[in-house]
Amino acid sequence: MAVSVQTGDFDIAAEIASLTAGRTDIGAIVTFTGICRGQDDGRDVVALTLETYEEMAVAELSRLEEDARSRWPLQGSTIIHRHGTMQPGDNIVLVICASSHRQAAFEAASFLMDYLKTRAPFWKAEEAAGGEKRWIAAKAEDDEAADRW
Amino acid sequence: MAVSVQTGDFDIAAEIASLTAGRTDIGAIVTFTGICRGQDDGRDVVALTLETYEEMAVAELSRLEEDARSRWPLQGSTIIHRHGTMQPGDNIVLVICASSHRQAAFEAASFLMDYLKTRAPFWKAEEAAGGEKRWIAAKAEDDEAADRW
Amino acid sequence: MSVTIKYFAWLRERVGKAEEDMILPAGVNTLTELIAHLRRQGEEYDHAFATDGVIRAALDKRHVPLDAAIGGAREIAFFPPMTGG
Amino acid sequence: MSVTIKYFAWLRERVGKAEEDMILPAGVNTLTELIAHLRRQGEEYDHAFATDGVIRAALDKRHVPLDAAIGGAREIAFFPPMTGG
Repeated sequence: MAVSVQTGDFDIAAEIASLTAGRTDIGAIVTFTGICRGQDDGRDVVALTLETYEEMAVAELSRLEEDARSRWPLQGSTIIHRHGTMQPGDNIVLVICASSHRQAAFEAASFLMDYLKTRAPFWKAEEAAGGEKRWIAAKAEDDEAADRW
Repeated sequence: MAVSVQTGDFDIAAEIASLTAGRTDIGAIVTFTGICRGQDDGRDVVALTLETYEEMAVAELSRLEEDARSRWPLQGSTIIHRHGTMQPGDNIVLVICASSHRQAAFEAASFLMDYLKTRAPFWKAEEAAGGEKRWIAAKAEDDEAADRW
Repeated sequence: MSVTIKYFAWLRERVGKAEEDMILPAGVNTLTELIAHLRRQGEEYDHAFATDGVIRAALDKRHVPLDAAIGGAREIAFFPPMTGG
Repeated sequence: MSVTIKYFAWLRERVGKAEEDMILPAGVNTLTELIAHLRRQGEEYDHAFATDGVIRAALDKRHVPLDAAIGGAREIAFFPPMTGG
């Protein structure tokens, strides 16, 4: 039950530890980490800038988390989304779902990522090797992925 | 591309780092961690002992990993399964799948866990609070989960 | 009634500002009507909102369709489809 | 031909040993035939293998059905359904 929109990096091990500390009822933890890639559609990317509508992002991610927790029996969840400028290899987003059973943890994490992609107010601008900057277009496949839930 | 059957604990952050070191083509990492629970079917569990057929476990996990890599475009994967005696809260199993895209990473990790449950030669014996030890029965739902792939 | 209008990503770049305060004129009840009003305020607005069917909106930090009534909302946001994650 | 037979989990406990070497008698060509042969070796074996339809097997570290021919396998393993993960 934690949502954070931040410029700094995150520490997966620390985030898992804070979900599990002192508990023995969690049987399954699924994490998803989204990472900035150095190539996109065949172009070399030197930097990625994420713009956000921060107050809404926090509100929307919290609503998504509540939604996930109403659909699956989760014992804990964490969503961290970074904004600002990142280099290839840098972490962008972290989702963690903890449950007694693996299927719930897998499905909830996958659901959160699908919904986050289409509903959380973040916009990516890629800077190519030549210095050209372009806003990344939304993908139809992301809408379809969210529609399956 | 790493499989380990071991008695010691694992370090998720270190395992992720070793998959991603020096690479900028990975966009998505999914991890699954299975943890020893303190309650099972309403009974209090004080310890869990995992027996293994170690040489076959390594061979079978390697075959499962190859299978996953033939079905999904993975840039890396790790499977670590512990054996020996564990307490509630202890890690049991770790699966990591790295891919350019999230769907492949989610599906491959879920596939590996489903298959691992029904094919990797490990057997769990639970020790209840009163000292009674019992072998855990295989679950029909695990066979069904593996059958969906 | 004064509202704050926020713009994000390429919409912000085209409009040339991140936000502005505005007294909604009479006759502007929905976001579609607000967009029509904005497009008459200058070429930069007209260009920013020219891509029909792409613009998304939020009222007080909640997604809403463009035909939503603005009602008593204090903060209106316009932005392109989201590309986070 | 001498083979090593391994037992795991409650099968190991019931048989009372983790492994044994054995010269396969004439007429034992499949795992089903081997099980029938083992069950005649004593009550502990008979009890261990009594739960029909549950026992799994591997030949040289690969899963095989019980009607599989043993062929030239050097290592035979019997065990209950797996419960790892």
